[in-house]
Amino acid sequence: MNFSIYDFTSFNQWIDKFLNDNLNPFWAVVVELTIIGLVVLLFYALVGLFLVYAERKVCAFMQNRVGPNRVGPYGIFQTIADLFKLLMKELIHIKSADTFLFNIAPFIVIIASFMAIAAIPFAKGLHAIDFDIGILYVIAVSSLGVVGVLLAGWSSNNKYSLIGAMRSGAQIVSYELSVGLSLLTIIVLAGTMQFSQIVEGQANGWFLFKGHIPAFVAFVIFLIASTAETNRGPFDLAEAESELTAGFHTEYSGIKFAFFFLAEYMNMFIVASIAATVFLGGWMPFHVGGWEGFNRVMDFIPPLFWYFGKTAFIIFLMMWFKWTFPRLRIDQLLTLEWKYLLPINLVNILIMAFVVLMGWHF
Amino acid sequence: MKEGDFRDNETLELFKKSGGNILLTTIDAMIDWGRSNSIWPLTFATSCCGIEMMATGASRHDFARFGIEVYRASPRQADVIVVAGTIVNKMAPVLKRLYDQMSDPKYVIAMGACAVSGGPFFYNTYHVVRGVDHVIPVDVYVPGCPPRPEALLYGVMQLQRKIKLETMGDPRKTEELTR
Amino acid sequence: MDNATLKERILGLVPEAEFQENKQFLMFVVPPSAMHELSFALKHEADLAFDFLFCLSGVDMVKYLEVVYHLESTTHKHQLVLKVRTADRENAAVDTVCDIWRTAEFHEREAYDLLGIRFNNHPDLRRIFLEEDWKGYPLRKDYVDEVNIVEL
Amino acid sequence: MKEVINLPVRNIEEEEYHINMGPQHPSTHGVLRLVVSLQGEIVKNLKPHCGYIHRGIEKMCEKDTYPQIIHLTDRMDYLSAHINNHAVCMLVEKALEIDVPERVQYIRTIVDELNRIASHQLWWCSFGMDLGGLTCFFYGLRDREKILDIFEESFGSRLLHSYYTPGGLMMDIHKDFQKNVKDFIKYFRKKIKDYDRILTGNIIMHERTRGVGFLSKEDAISYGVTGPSGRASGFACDVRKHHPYGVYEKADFKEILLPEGDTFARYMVRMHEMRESMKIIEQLIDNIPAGDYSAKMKAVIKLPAGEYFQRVEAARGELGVYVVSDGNKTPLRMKFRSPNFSNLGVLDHISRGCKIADLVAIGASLDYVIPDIDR
Repeated sequence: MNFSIYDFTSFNQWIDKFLNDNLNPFWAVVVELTIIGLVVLLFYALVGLFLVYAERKVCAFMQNRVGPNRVGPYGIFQTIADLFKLLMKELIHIKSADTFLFNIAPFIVIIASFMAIAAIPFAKGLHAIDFDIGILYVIAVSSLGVVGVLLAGWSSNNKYSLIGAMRSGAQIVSYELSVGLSLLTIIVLAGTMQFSQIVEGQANGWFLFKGHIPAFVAFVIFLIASTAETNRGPFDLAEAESELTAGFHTEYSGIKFAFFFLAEYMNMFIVASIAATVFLGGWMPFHVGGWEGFNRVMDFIPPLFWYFGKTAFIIFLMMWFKWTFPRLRIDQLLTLEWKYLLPINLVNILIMAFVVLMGWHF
Repeated sequence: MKEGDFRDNETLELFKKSGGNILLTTIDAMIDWGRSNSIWPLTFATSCCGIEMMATGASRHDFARFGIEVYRASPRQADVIVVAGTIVNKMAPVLKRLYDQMSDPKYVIAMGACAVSGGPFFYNTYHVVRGVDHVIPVDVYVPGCPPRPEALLYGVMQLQRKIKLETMGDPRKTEELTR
Repeated sequence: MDNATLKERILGLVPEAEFQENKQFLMFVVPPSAMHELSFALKHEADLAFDFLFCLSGVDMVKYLEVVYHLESTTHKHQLVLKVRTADRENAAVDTVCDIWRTAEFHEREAYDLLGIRFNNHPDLRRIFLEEDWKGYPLRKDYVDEVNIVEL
Repeated sequence: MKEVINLPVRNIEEEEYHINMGPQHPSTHGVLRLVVSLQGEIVKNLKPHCGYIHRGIEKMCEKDTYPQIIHLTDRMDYLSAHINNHAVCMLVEKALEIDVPERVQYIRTIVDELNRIASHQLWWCSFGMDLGGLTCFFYGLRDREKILDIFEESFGSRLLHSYYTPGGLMMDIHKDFQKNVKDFIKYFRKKIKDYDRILTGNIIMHERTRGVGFLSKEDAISYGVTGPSGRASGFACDVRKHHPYGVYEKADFKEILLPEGDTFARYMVRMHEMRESMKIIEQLIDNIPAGDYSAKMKAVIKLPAGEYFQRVEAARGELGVYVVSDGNKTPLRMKFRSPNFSNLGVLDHISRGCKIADLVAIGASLDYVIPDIDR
């Protein structure tokens, strides 16, 4: 029995063995599922709270302010105070709204982001489930969220909400293509859709560096498209505060609004993790093929640290976009996707396939 | 500002001394802590005071420090409505409606002379509501024409102080006591 | 065009216009019936070309109501003030000029709202500041409002 | 035989719906209400509804003396408070034929220009915010605080100063005024480059504003659109140039005229104007002559019977003050030709056929201050 922070496989096997020794197989599975559920839920809440705090501090930093600093040291308990407040706030029922859909919409949004977390590998052996079609699963599940957004906008019976939801629908349907195609570029290179194998494939260099220019182009497109897919600035047309007051969640209050708020940050975390995993090697330390000594030194840093470092870097990039750029207009947004990103992407895949066929990659 | 400075009278805290159930008071303390440290204002300004409210939110004064960062444009998600500027007869029903649209608990800060009493537009005019408390209940009055950002910050601190006295059993107790 | 020739020119267009002394502007009182025609000429004749209406105000002079038009030509840089008077306080009505200077549309609505001067042929003559059901015209000298006004 | 039901044919392409922007809406900068008819996201037409902050200032003026009126003008266009004061003061001085000391003229001109810069800074913040770039908001307000510091030191107030009185000034400038102003100019010359970097050169900003909300020169004149918005359409309407007051004749500055007439031109005019204002201040700040800070005035100011009109160039356009006096200490009628009121009239004309997002950008570029519209 040896646990290490470099490999969680033995730890998982130990738990599995312990449960199977003491319970019958059915109950062992039930207990395992419960544990995973609780851990993911806890992780979800913690990451959400931390990201909200991080965003406030990052935007304060960019705007020459200090940000929250009264609630706990450096204001770290600020988001917890927000959470308490939102939990205790009145939930307004709107007479003219479609009550059932109105109530269910925030849950759809949050479940979609919740499900996507399951497939993400945080470290060796540390993932809820390792699908052989992991990437397909994550793309499929994360785009479910738009159903919630559309329902929220439609059922609120508010014109601002409806415009916001329609914009969001058009936006996600379009940008989903770019997200999928840019990931497909890497799948061509990796030859697999399974997250664990993609990560293993980067043991002697991240795909961003291995795949020549096509991988880099795919990375940039993925960053743009995923920022758009999470409805964050400069693509936050669905909320568009200066145009549509609060967009699709104009009529939501209290904890239901908090769900939308949290889901936005979790979606950001999910796309950042995918980008980190697919392009930057996930938990795989920075390796250069052939430099054994260097690779050893890098291996010394725990994989969890690598993983969260990369994700945080991409999240910081996305926050940087949001606080720097003005917002696009809806037609420009769609022009950008259909006239620029999509054709570039298609050509990019062809080039990548050619590179892989000729074996030009590293 | 040190705590003692904005707590220049003890009246409010005296009310809390009456005691209560240990479970309820603990939960009260938690909820009040959350509420008082996360007051999201509504993006609402009618005139000059609005500019000072913007200045309060900006780099130098930065009331995000107190957790008042997230300006919500939708009244459903806001906690406090800072009435910054004159309210006229045509605006009064709109303001009332905005207040009704907000979800409980909701607070009102009357910022500036116009919102407190009509201010410079008290006499000889036909279209001004003389004090926003004719329309909606006000928690904190911030005088000045317009009040300095520091004054608004002080007002917000007083509101936080007031929220900390709320109890679950009788949420409006503070209001009665301080009346 | 200097003020002397401009005066001749205006009097040539509307002989019944009444000249008024003023230090700052060349000022005429024009009969209401001639106003629209004169405005059209002022804007469109090349040597006059008064294309910029920089102020339109309604005034209650107790004996009569007055609409004052401040005009400027952006090409010739000369200025002119026209006045139209109406003694009828109940149904004060003047021809609109908002088909000639578009800015007049809002200013005329304001004059209607606060002074109760109606403008014939105005496309959208509603109250602009006050509620539709407001009684009376507040800028008139005989306006009383016991409820809202606190006299000092 | 089945009964044929004739349903009315609905042409969805042509159906419109209305949304209310305001009175409480982040992009209307106050309590303006726009009833917008939309077809999808395209604006068919819009009707502005004003009056949500109509305080009856013109009625109050009829009961107030002239020194009292000055305090009311502060509260019309609070972002160019000094310039509004200047209009009323000059009007009274002109009517009473008072010669104002040279020192006062210089100080007034400099303070006006500082006020114009402060106002344009605030416009820049809100423009950026309306386009969705929230960081602009904080950059602009950060630099505005520097001007407010100068104001506060000399005039004792941040926003509404009532610093000018008929015949002169309320008090003399602070001894550090000149030094602080020069420091500010030096500081702001550096910072305005940041403005260009964050917004002017941004490709999204160009996409959002170029060719949006076109206003031709003829329409600008006909609708009476003055100030930076008018000059962006090539309408030479700068009162400082064409009807000079203060000591603008002694300063060398350009009237910024751009021919494009779109939102981006309106943006650029204001950006250039901030630089021109700094140029004016730099030329004047070292030459403030010594002397009194006010002319001798009677205790009660009574304007001779007659009519007076004074035009000044406020930050948003031409402010006209029209007074009919009957010889009393209060005016018979006081009318303010406020720049925003005329500028608002053109909004419907230039925003037809735009998207909602464009409407917000156009509104931001016209830079309206609602209390100035409603008075």
